[in-house]
Amino acid sequence: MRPENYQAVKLGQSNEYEIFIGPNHPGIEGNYAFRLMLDGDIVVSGKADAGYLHRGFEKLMEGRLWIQNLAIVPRICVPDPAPMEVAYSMAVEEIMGIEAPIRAQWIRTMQLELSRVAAHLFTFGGHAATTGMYTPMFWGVADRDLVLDLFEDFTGGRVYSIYNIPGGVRRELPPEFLQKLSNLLDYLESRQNDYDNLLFTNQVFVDRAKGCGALTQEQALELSVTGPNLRACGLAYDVRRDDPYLVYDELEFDIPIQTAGDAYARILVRRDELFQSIRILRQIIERLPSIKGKIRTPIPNPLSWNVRKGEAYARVESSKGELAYYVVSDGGDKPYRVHVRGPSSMHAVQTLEFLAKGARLEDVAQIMFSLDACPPEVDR
Amino acid sequence: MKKELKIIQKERTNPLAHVFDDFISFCQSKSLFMLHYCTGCGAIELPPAMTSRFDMERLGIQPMVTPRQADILLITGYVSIKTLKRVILTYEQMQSPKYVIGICSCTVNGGMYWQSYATAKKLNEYMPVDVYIAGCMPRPEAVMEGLQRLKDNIRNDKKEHKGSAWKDYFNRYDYYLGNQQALFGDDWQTPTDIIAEAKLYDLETEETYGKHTKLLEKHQTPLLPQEMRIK
Amino acid sequence: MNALHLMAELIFMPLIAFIVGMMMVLMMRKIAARLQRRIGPPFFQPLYDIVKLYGKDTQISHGLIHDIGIIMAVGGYIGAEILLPVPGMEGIAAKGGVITLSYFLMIPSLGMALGVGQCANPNGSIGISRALTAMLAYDIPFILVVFGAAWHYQSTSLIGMIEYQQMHQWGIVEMPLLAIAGLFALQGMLGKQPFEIYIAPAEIATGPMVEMSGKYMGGLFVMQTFQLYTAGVLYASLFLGGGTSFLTLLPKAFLVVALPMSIAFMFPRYKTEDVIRILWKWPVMLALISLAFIL
Amino acid sequence: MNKVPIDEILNKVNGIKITHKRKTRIRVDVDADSLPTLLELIKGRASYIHLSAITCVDWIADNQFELVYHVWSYEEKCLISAHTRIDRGSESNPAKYVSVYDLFKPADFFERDIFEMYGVTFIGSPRMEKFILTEWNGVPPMLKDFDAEAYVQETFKWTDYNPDWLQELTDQGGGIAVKPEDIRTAGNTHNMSTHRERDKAKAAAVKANEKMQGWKQ
Repeated sequence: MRPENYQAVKLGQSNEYEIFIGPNHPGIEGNYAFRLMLDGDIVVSGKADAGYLHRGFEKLMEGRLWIQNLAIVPRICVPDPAPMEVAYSMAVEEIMGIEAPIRAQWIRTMQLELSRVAAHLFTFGGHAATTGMYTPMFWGVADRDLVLDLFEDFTGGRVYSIYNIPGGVRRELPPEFLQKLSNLLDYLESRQNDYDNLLFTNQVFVDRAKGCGALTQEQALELSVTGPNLRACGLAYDVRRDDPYLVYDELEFDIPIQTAGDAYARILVRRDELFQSIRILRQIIERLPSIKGKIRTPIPNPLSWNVRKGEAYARVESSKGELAYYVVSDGGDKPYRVHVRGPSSMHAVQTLEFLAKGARLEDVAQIMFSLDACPPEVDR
Repeated sequence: MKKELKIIQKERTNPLAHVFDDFISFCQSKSLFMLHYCTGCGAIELPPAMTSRFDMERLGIQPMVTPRQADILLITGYVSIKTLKRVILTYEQMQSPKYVIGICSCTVNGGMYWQSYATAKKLNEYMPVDVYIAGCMPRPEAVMEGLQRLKDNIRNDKKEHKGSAWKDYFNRYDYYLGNQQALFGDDWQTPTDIIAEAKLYDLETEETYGKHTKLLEKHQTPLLPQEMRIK
Repeated sequence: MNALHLMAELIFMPLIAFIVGMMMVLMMRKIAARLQRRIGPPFFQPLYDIVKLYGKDTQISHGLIHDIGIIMAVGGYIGAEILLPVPGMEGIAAKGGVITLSYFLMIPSLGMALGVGQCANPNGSIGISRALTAMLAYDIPFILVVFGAAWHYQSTSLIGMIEYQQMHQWGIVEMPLLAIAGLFALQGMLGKQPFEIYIAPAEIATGPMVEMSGKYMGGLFVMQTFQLYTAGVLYASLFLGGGTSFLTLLPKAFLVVALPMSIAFMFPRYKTEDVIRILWKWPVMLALISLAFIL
Repeated sequence: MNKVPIDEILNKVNGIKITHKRKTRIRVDVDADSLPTLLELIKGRASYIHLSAITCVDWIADNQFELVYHVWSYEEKCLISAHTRIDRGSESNPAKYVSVYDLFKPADFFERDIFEMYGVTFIGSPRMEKFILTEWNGVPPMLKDFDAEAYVQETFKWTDYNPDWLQELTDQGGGIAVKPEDIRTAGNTHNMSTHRERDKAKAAAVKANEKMQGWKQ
């Protein structure tokens, strides 16, 4: 029978051949495709092929009520859904001219940081698996599951929490939740040594990751790279500190940076960020009980809720980078336009194509995972 | 594979034949390789189900990377039209017996994306589905439960004919092809020759052919063996 | 009588290898599971997998060479099994010796290369070219080790080597450096991390296996059981004194296989050139130093 | 380097309207002609080097597209949203605008996205081709006059789900107040051609459902 999934390309006088990575390929993150032209082992050019996860979110949102949209926004980035709801809620609040009560803001911050912890744990395993080491994936995903348990505890949803609404959060924290959170953080910190020994200081892994997909700061800025990928190039830029939202200006945290800009620097930045998130969460555990008050600013009946005319651009630092929602209202009960600026739309298309050029076939998957690209953010 | 080839089903005279058959179906139910293809957001619940916490391997299920080796195709969530084409291609490349599990409500009826112009709504219009696991998204426990159900179906296939949905694709190819053509256009064709395979493995029925397969024959460009040229 | 006896041995030796090999596969998967903090597969899982793969209703063959390649791959190992003496059964080991055996161990890779070549899948082609490169890398230390051992025992017959060790000391005591070099070569031979470059799922979708389905994949699974068994028993015979009965031989063989497996799941894979560099540097150096002592 | 206030730079552009929304947000309205000048100015003179996004909004009532360029400065920690309006064009004469790819590399992605979703051609953009919607043959789907729901009703079929346990509940007077089929058919009825009527029908259905469930805000 024919080799079906392969179409030979006739290229005349050339050594080049084409190879598909994805959409069905273990070296691709999610449902995404990357077409490579190879000369031997060296990538001559790569072309991203997106759209496998396209659902037309922006169109869907124009056809639904403001409150209904909360159910679909988290689906835009599956591994890290919390920043999506928060960003959408913040944008709507800005148009409405209301502000979430201070306690709700603290709870939101906690949710964002927990989500970041979960997303980073997920990334370590994925990145390690592209180099052939599967144990960190098993460990990371199992530890992430414990975070998901907490999500389930306080929001009711394991992955998609749909916990935020414009004006606050849906419900109060369950009793003794902070104690559980504190226990989890203790556990995660106790695992630090294991992860360091297994992954971050593993000599073979370091050899593989160092120098792979290196990006200089100028290139990163030119390609609009944000988030941990930018910080790995030596620029300490974080939306949480530079365009503060929620209560981040009251919290103490460092912005970890690395200067090499390669895959190893990126995963180290994520590792450090994970522990910074734990530090933030510890502060929240300390401060939250003393912050009393409502968790919701009342909004009109959501089924006949007309948001006044206006527009807002809300930016949040997700685990992947700068996430932004541009929401336009024409005064109706539905958004007139919602534009999602997913950080991965910059990383997974132009940056990946740029970095893949000249890389080795062995490194392509690693470059993609080290950029922590999330394909649904590209496709929407 | 040449079209003249045909596997001749001999009369089974071996008195132990059904014992062997039972043993094979027992082993089939105990060892399932699933294809590592994340079609949608439900895929996020597969890593937990596969890894340390729920550990699918103790049920005999492990991920495989290419469709050739896989037994189960997990459709994890909505399938956009672009994905659906690839999913059908993947499904046709898999070797029978093969099973499809539709995870998430989106595969049943479009789910929360029912208004979306870009996603297909009913998965079982395009390929036979063995088990649906509803939920948005189903928890790992539900995924395991669904897989357990599939295993039971395979085990009881002889009695209840639940586990052989894959035969339906050959038996009623015209129906599935019709739905695919309605969505992808008349000139839709996959590189796999399902009709030839149905003939070869003695799975053809009257419903294998119809107006849609005629249309396919009209548009089908012959697929020649591929050449790889270097210089 | 003698011919009948030989016939029985020729059948039983691969059979034992298959059964023991399946247990080794199970052990390998259990070790992985334990390191990854999970339970792992049930006891009969390797058997279920193989029966399932052979019980597939449809297969895709890419042509005659594809079929022959798999037969060569499995056949090469079956040939190796009957050259590998186990307690009570010698097969044709007395006639072949360790040199023939090491030739037989190359046949499977060549067979796979033939079969995969016909598939025309670029992933498979890249994978098999990497596999042959890796073979080149681990064969040099392997041949050196075999040569050193043969020189030391003054015999090219495995039976003779085992007898020598039973009378004197185990090879690992008398030439520890060579034994360590042998372990390196073993890791490469089994194709486990960090020398796993040719099956690399994340890059080339398990390379040579990409187009294998049904019975072909089943053939590869069977091959894997033989491979583990051969590696374990050969190393035990060369350095751990073989065994007078299965009770003494098998624990050694399992131990030998368990060691690379425990290492494998803690490391990523090297790139092709690094595989060659590592395998041509350390084990070759160790083997040469050891040879200097022996000679 | 002495810092020039951003307003001073912005005011060099003709016909500009500046709104300070809050400390880190400035809204700027300019003509379509002077937008590239503006972007060049703020990039070259005021360190606004990070193009965060380009958004297109379809103001169908005005027959215009609004293009919004969100540009961020790492040094001044401020985001300028530059709004401009271009003609919406027609099917035979699609809307055109000039690309800013030579200023901001990421514009490649956003402009291609807008090209697919709205049909605006950006002159000078390197890859004006389909990317996400390669399998889509219809009109650009994000246009307000593309009715996704009608398209879906025409193209796809639905599964009806009426299990026995639900039937039992319905017999006892319970069950689902408004079935999904009814909502869909409410959307599909041909005599209700406008969006508004269809929405009304759906809202009525939702309200009835809400009453049954006793759902409170």
